[in-house]
Amino acid sequence: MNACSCNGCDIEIVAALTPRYDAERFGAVLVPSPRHADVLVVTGVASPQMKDRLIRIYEQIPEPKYVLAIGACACGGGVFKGCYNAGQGIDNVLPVDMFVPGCPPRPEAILYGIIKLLGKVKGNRKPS
Amino acid sequence: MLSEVVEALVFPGFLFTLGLGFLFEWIERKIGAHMQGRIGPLVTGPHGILQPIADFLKLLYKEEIVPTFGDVTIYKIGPVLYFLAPILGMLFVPVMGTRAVATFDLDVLFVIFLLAFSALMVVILSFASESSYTIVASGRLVLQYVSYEIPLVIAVITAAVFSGALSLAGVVQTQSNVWNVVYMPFSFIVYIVALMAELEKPPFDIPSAKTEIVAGWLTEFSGRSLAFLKLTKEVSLIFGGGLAVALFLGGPLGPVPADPLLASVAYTVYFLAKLLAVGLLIFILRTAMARLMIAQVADLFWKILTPLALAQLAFVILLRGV
Amino acid sequence: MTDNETKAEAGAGLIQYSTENVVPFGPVHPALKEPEYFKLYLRGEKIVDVIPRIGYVHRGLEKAAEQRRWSQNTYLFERTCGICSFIHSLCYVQAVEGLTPYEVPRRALYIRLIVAELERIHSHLLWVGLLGHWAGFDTLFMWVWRDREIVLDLVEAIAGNRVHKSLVTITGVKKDIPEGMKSRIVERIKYLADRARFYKHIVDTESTLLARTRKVGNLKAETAQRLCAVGPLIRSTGIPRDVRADDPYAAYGEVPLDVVTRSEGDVHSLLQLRLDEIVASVKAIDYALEHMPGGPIRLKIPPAIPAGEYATHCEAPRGEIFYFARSSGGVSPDRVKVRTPTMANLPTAIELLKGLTMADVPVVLTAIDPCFGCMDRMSFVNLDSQKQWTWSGEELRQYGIRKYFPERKI
Amino acid sequence: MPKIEDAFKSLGAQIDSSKPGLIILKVALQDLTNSIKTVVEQLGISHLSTMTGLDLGENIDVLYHFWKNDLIASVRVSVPKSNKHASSIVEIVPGAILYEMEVHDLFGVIFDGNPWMDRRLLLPDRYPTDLPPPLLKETKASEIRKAVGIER
Repeated sequence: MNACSCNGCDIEIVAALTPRYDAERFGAVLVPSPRHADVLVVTGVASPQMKDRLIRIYEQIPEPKYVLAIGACACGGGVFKGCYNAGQGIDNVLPVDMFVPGCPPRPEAILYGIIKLLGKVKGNRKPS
Repeated sequence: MLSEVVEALVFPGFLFTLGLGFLFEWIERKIGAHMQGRIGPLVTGPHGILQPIADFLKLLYKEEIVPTFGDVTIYKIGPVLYFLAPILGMLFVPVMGTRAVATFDLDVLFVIFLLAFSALMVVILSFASESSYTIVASGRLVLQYVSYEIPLVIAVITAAVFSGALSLAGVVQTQSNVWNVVYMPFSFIVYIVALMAELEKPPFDIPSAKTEIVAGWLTEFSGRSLAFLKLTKEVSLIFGGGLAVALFLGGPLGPVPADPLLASVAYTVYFLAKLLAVGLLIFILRTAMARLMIAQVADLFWKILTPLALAQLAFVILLRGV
Repeated sequence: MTDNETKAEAGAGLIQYSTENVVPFGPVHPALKEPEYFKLYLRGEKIVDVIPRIGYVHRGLEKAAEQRRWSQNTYLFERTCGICSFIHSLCYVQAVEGLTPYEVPRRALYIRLIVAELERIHSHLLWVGLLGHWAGFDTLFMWVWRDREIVLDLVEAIAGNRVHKSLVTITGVKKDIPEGMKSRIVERIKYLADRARFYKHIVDTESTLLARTRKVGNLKAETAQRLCAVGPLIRSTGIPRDVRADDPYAAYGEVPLDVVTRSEGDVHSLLQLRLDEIVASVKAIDYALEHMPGGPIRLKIPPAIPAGEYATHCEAPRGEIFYFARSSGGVSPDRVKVRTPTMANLPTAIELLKGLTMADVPVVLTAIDPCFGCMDRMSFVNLDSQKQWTWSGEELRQYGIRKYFPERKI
Repeated sequence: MPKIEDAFKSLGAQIDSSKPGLIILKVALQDLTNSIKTVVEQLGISHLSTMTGLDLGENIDVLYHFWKNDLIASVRVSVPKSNKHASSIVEIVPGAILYEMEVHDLFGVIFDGNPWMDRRLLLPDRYPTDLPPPLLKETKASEIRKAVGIER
């Protein structure tokens, strides 16, 4: 979900689904509605305009849900630190489970983040 | 009596259909991926074969959000009814031999009713979950349903008329030497296209268009009901495919050894092979097409497929009559 | 009318019934799906007025640039847009070079041209793939994005990073293209040119895709001209407006480039135009690689930029991009103004909406498809009955088709 | 090219020889509209690339950048900070409507005649109206961040 991002991370996420990296090998598939989703992938600096919508989307996802913050902006504001309309990263808006740093992170790094997240899911069997 | 129950519950009935449903979903994802140059599910189980089952189980224990403003009762029981229709239908498709598990004389009509019932159940479900997306989706569903239902029924009737029997077992028996598809290729094509429309496979996946109206009528469902709805889509592919095999491709018939036990095994193998063929045909078409606009779908069905089906019916009646 | 209206109590003044969900959740096509919002004012059926409300991706770059030094800003402005990041840094650097008396070495100009054209190929392939995805044709999306990886590999070989190249410095370029790499680039982009021709064939013959793109949202040359549209959008109506040809920057003066234009102005011609431009870019890169002069690739200059003002523009994949830099002689800029191509195309989008009936709105929106995302939310205010309701872009499509279905010929 | 250049000279533009292809025409505030009209109608330069705002201490300069094949001609007007009003050129160049909204959002200059002056284009909804516009020199980024609620 694009919480005020420069699209660099978004196109790398989409690239992670295309033939060369193919996230579907691990069963990760684009899901059209938050009702069907388990993982909310967030990019961007969560600017004030997008903050409350980000929270509303998060609430619509059924438990057990996880948040994957992708890109330096989502992890901690990135290059836009100090801009008047840029937040300081997703973790002071949503509880984030996995960070993938990089501006933008390579598709392999995103896949690695997804696999680590799967590892975390296996860790606590019962829904959190 | 016991063998009846076992047959209904285990072999050509409930569990068999479920297993086939998961298998075909895996085949579809694999073929779709390979045609697009991807690999598709790989990690869960050998070559990702357990991926559909893993998705189903995951959805089972997820939290289910029930929309308050919708019609909650229908929202709850709807998926179960929708799930039962194709399962029930599968009992009428002859798999083991020429007789299906539960065949009675007019079961072709009953099967058509089941097809119609599952389509209308979808419309009711999408009305039950009142969100702006699902209302739009239900509008489109009705429009698409109206366009594909007539050609579908005509195609099925053509096969029944030609074989002169109103029960699937009867239709299969008459095809012992020559399959129906030889006489009526057009109604086979019409049937397959209408089936793809009913299953909302691209190019007809407008009601649940991923890129346009979020998830269409599926938007509000989550957890258990979503698990059943997704499974039903696959199972109704099996049911529709099984019907196509029974009506046009001569059901499980084929050169068969004498001994009855071996014969039923051979019948099943033929049935599965033909079902796989129909499935592959649909999957390949599904990956190679873009999504049509709803108006174009209606055009396609009303202006091209319905007259084609009627012409085929007339031709068959002439053939039969003479 | 759909059920939303019947549900709203009649005559209760301006009833705001809207799911007020501006952010398009679900990464339908994340690269382009940026949030935005249009308010349409209706007189009965006709759209009288359209009010855009963008700014969801506005991060306040221009203010931040004033607190950073000149050279640091190249990294900041590169990240205004992930898809055309190199052209942003190139245009910024050219604006600053305009203020300095230094002469950029010719070899650096050639390298800049090569990487800029590579980025144009990547951006066009991305757009063609996403248009396929948008029309439900995922196979085209997957194939085109698989070929796009080739361009990203080449760019990574040259600049070290796939998306944000960070290759450009003021008066020069950081990395050089070694001799050995030239042959590899030439051979790889030759393959891309054949793929572009192959996709042109698909776009022309695949019936379902044709049904979705032909005669969708056709834009007249006069409107595009009057509303200062830029890039492929205006070139698809026949006006050859291209900064690379009209006002050549970097090495475009010396490299022959044919400006591609079409005449219909619908989505189909936009697809054709972009694929043709890929072929033209490949030719330009070939020529530039052969005629690349030797010599240094950058100059060392003091951090302070002499006082003055300078404005410049380049041809981004989506159109003319405009930079204005003003320096008061200090180490950090006094003012930097950025105007992205999509901002220039927005009035054309709005103009096309006005006068339309509600039924045609979704069709036209898919045609314009501006860089910062497709419209996903629109709220209407019916001036007569003072009722207001909000529909997603898609509900319009549905309303339109049901309303027009009987006599509408697709 | 020479025809347009000396046309601009006749209008009193200062041409900086070191920067070819760049002409700046300084114009007083009141005859802004008719100088834009001459540029667009007589010289046939219809493409307005963008409008730039500059905070020069006591007044705000607004530059209208026009582009015609290889020439960028900008009309420059300076608006006093005391009353930030300028006349809108939407009738002459309809494409300028968003650029005026942007300058209004970021600098506070009000363009009379622009139909959408009361609406916001870029700033977030929670941007307080009493806070001065962001791009003025005196507003500090941290002030805005606190007001808009992204910093505790």
